[in-house]
Amino acid sequence: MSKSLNALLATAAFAVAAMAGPLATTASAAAEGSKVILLTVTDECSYCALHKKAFLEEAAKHGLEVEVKINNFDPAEQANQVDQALGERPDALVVWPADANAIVPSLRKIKTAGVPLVVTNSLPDQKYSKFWDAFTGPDDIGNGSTSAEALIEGFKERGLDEGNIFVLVGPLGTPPQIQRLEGFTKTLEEKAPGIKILGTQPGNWDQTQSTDAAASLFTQFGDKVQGVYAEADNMLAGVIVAAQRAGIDPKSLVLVGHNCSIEGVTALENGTQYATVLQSPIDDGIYAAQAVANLLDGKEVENITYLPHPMIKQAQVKDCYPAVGK
Amino acid sequence: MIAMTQKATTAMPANPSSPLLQRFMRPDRLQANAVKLVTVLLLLWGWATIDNFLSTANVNAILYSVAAVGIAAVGMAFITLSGNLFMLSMGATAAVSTIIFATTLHLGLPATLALVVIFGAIVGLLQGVVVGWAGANPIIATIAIASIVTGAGALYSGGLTIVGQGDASWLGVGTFAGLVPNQVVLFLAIAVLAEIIVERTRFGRELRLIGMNPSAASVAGLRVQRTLTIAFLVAGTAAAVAGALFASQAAQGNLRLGGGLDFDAIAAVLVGGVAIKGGRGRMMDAAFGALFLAVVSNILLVKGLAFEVQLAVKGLVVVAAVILGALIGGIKR
Amino acid sequence: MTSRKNGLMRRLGGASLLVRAGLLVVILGVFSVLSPNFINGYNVYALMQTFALLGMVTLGLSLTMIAGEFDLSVGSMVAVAGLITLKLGGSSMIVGTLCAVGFGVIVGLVNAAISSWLRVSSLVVTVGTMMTLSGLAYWIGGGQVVSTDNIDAGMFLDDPILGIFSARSLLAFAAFAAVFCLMRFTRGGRDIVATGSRRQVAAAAGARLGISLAIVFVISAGLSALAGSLIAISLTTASPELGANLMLQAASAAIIGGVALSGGVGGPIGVMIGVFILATLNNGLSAMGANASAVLFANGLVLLAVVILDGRLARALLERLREHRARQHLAAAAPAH
Amino acid sequence: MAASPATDTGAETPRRILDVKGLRKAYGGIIALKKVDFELEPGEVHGLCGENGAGKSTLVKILGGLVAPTEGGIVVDGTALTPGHRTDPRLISIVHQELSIIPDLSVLDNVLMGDDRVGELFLRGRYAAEVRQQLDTIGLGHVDIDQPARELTLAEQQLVEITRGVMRGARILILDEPTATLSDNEIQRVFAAVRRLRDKGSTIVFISHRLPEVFDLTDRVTVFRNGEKISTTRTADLTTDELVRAMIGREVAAREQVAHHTEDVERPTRVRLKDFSVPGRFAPLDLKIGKGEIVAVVGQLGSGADLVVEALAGLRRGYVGAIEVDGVDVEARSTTQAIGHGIAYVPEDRAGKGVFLDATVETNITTSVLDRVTRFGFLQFGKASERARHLASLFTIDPKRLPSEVSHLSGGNQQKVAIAKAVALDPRVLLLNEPTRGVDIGARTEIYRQLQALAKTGMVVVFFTTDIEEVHELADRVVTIFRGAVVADRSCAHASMDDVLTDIIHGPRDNQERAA
Repeated sequence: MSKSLNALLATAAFAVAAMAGPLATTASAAAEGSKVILLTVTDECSYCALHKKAFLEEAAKHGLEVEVKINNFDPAEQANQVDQALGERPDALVVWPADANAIVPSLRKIKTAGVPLVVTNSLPDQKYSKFWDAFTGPDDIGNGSTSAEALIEGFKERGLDEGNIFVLVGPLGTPPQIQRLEGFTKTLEEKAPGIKILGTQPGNWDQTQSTDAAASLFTQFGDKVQGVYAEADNMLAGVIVAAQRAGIDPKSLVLVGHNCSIEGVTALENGTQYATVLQSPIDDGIYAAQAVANLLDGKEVENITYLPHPMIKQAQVKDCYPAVGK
Repeated sequence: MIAMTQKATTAMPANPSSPLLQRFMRPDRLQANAVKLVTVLLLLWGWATIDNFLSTANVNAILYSVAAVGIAAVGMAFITLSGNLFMLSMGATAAVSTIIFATTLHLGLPATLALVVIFGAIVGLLQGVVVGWAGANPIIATIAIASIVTGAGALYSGGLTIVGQGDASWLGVGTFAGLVPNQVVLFLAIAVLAEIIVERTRFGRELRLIGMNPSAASVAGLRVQRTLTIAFLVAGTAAAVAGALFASQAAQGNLRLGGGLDFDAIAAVLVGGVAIKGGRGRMMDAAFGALFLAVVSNILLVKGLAFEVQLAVKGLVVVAAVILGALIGGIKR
Repeated sequence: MTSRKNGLMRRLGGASLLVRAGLLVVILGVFSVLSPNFINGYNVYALMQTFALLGMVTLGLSLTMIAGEFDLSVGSMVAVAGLITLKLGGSSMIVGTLCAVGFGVIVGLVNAAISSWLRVSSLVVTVGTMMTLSGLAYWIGGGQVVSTDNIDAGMFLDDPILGIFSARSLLAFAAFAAVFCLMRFTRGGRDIVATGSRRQVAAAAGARLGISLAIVFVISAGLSALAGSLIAISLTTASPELGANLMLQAASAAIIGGVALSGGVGGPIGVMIGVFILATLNNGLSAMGANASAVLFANGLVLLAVVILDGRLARALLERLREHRARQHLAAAAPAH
Repeated sequence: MAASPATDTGAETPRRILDVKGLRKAYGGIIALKKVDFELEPGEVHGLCGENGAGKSTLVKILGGLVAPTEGGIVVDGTALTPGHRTDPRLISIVHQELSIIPDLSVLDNVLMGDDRVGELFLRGRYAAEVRQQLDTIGLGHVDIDQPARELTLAEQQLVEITRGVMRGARILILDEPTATLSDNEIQRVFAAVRRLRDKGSTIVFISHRLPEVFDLTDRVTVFRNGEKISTTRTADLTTDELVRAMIGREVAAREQVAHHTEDVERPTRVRLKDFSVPGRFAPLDLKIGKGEIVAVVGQLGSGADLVVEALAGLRRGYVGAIEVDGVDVEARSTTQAIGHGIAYVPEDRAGKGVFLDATVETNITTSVLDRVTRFGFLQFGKASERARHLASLFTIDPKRLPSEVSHLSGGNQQKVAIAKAVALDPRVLLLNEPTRGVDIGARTEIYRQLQALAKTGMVVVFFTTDIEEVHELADRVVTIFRGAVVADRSCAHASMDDVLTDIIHGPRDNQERAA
């Protein structure tokens, strides 16, 4: 018992020393062979898994030693992992926030510890941008507007320049949900004021919930809508099921989804889905890895770098294959 | 306690006049009957206040949303009836089943379903052994199993959404004779089968008696462990089938599918009027409980209220059911 | 019969406590061998932070278990409390926290009332409250993740003290101290144990069941609420998802800490050790890069193991003990034959 | 002999610590206490004797305030008790047969349980010394006050409970069969404690079936019979025989003619027990039971007699020795196993183990024979209800009651259901634990008649009872067990109930010498 107690006391003193201000040395170490810790959210989603894979491969190219810590989208857990990670004295940290708001205190902690930091995938409120050296990830406003353009094209193809749609969004209040919807509605108002959004329901990135939500929306406006926008392809998959169950042929609707995830690819190929917007986990991972490498090489790095967000229709669906590991 | 029994006796109906009303008011059936009545009233109200509420589209929506939960609820009812409260591993079992479903769909729907059922049976059996033979606390044991199953599933699937190579539309969106969804047919079949098993077989009789009074059951030489094990096995299987229904929607498997299944099933069982103390209630009660909840959810949805409200409502409904059940229990005493 | 010397040790919970402490040391040892600088300031600090959340919740839950009940609603209470704190505590976090804890106390009273007056198994009652709360959680935030700009409050709670502690973890320790005093130096504490040990006899012998249940459920819900609002403040964010699998961990920690589901057995010190054992396990696993599902899997196995031991083995051992005593007794009693 | 020395002695000592006047208690129709007067002198040890159901326990319950008397008043040391309210433990405190020790609490906590001196703030240190000292005086010097009570032996727990009574400084301490489960030296320990208390001036009521102890310990003895106080006498002026006669009453002889017993014909042995025992509970016994014989196994609380029956029923998997039925060795490690060999059991705790209160009569009667009314796993309701109907008629249960829940039946009918449930197996051996506890006379005789009829068909009936009349009316043969060993095996045709009762309360002869 007393043995471990001594250990504690010792470490306590040790820690006080450690806490005492930035570790200047690591700041300018070259990327080659330096130690990077990736704090990512989970293995349990295709996007996240591919993101991790791509990051590791790219990092290897730059000769980085990467250690990965995973939590289950649990911000509390992630906060602890940050402390843990700082304890291992890495040359740099790459963080995928489990929650874009909850991460802020940890970011500040990392800043005060003086460890170079890349934030990937989810962009915290930009007023805290001084806490990170680089952000790489999707531009959700851009994503939203691209999907709006896709929807408009779809209507044009069917010879419509006005009509009605409804929208399924992610968990209310999360940045991607807000920003994608913002981009989508703005572009829609500018370019096709004739297309009206009759209703919006959260599908919470969940297919089953989306099915029920869509079902109720079809109940309300079934006969009035010509199109649906879902902030993610798997939610759109739910919409398609709901439509079939409601006796509506999905092909008769202009269905625009998002991410070009596996669900989207299948639906695009069999023609039930009209379009989606590619947000490639591969790019996401690679960008993050490059950012951290450049950072360690002491190169100049943009505070914010967005991923490209190309529109994908049946014709371009092959572009998604790497993204879905096909 | 005294205060309660007083309340109870005042709540006791002043000797109901017609025999029909009497049947309805029988303490042990009161709640179950009340739920059925309320469901009907809700449907009427919805039909009156919400346009195209009873349209085929929406009726289908309701039926679809009841199918999976209903099957799980019937499975859960076996556990509750046996006096082991609840099985909190149904959501996990269902989720992993979706993965299995998707990965094996290329073998064809029947084979896939068979595999899923086998999986559920094994998981259930495991819990049956832990609770029935090792005498572990059912709630905690099933929570533990839940996390083991989920963990294993995640490790196996790498958490990826798995897209089935094959056609599951017969189960997903197919309909029987062009009107009733196959899922609903399956649900009804299972519910009726369960009802028959519990009401007419030796196993069912033993299950009920064990739920009523385990020590008397063992003195009477009933096959306690065996029966409990089977009950858990059935429940596990039901959960897996529910998972198959989720997966069949888009022929995909994902650990996020079938999240709230545990609570939905519990809510259905309790609302339906299956007694928590065990031994009382029928399989059909659980099924009707599920229907009731589905109708409520649908109305909330169509009225534009999001699912978080539904969660709260379900919770309150459960609390209410628990209290009501206890009071009725008081009437009996 | 053991001698009269080891009175103090007994008062603190007997040999089982030493065993558990030993186990903790062993685990710490193993991990510090497996991953080089496992025991270092930052990581011990991280452990303490885990303890700050898990410890408080487990402490409350374990009290209900000692009283022979079980509070399944602790996890969802954490989420609700966090949301209440940030919603109502817009200006001052103190106000928010007070509101949250107040709400917790009310919920606790409701749990106690329903399960003691209506004699319904608290497992069932709290399933209901758990669902209601998690629904409420979404409702409060309109399903949204609620966040605040007040980082400084969080910083105040989490800034290291002596390198390894923080205001939050020290609060958790304080809570354990308080509960220890409750159990050790008050009649209420004794009644709680009696209630969990042999309810009818306890009542006959003059223990106050109603009050005991009220105390444990209020403390359980109250502590979870406090833990919830503190974590929310320190993360500047509250989400309905928060504390999703806390229940699992808390139950495991409590049982590992020597609390029996059958009631009457266990105490705060053991629980504290239990929490640290579990926290170290998880922390160590993730330090070695195990992913979430592996940790979940491990937790499940641990809980399954302890619940089986709690169920069968305990009973079997007791039975054998009784047989043994009876034998001695008859040996003394029976006439020669 | 049931004369009135009571009053004389009362007159000698005007001051009384307890004064019970005209106490009467009726449960529904059954009268448990008939107009009882009872008084205690300060500083005496007062014995209460009587068969089961004589009214002792009712009196104790009323004194403890657990039961409200129908009539009559109680005055303790000048203060009148309010009927039906828990009596202030500082006036009267009771140590019941079944312990009220809380296993997970420390000895100290158990001693102080229900002690009003303990405020919200409970600083154990403050009482430690006092408790320690009390424990030492009562002979628990070796026990640690912080030790959980579950680690103590029964005897030690018993003593802890007495200490609890003492700590409360009760004016009157009632010990309800405190020695039933104790061994000799343990008993001596308790006695020493009691005497010490008496010398300190506290008044003790001592209830026991063991006359040696009564003579050993008490100053005066009061005898109850059928709810009446028969006598109160100075123990010194009393012989064992007088006391026993007072307890059993005169009509024993009379009863003898009423019950006619099947003359003990030579019966082919059906059940044979060889070195049969439950280690630690009752010593190895050998027993031969003939076809159609009805055997009562009797003995007082803690004697182990009831365990003989339970062990046969498969409820004591740890038994040793051999059970032989119809010449074949059988194992009875579980009820299922026992039933498999045609050994059926009717437990004593009707509501708890005997019947399913929430199920219908029909369901109950058929539980044990589900396999016989099942085809391909499906119940054959016709066959089941026919069986149920048959058995119901055997035990004269109104067939109209078949579909109603057992909880709605009278105690008597519930017991009939419980027995019918066992008989349904048409067993070779029928075991009953307290066959008619809490059963009204009418149902009782019906049950007896039916059991005797069944025995005529060759079924062996073995039962444990604490009701001596039951032995007399039902059994052909009575085996008496005293502290885990057989002390007598008599044929009811010859033995008088006096002898049996003497066996039960005296144990083996040498004991009886000691007593006389």
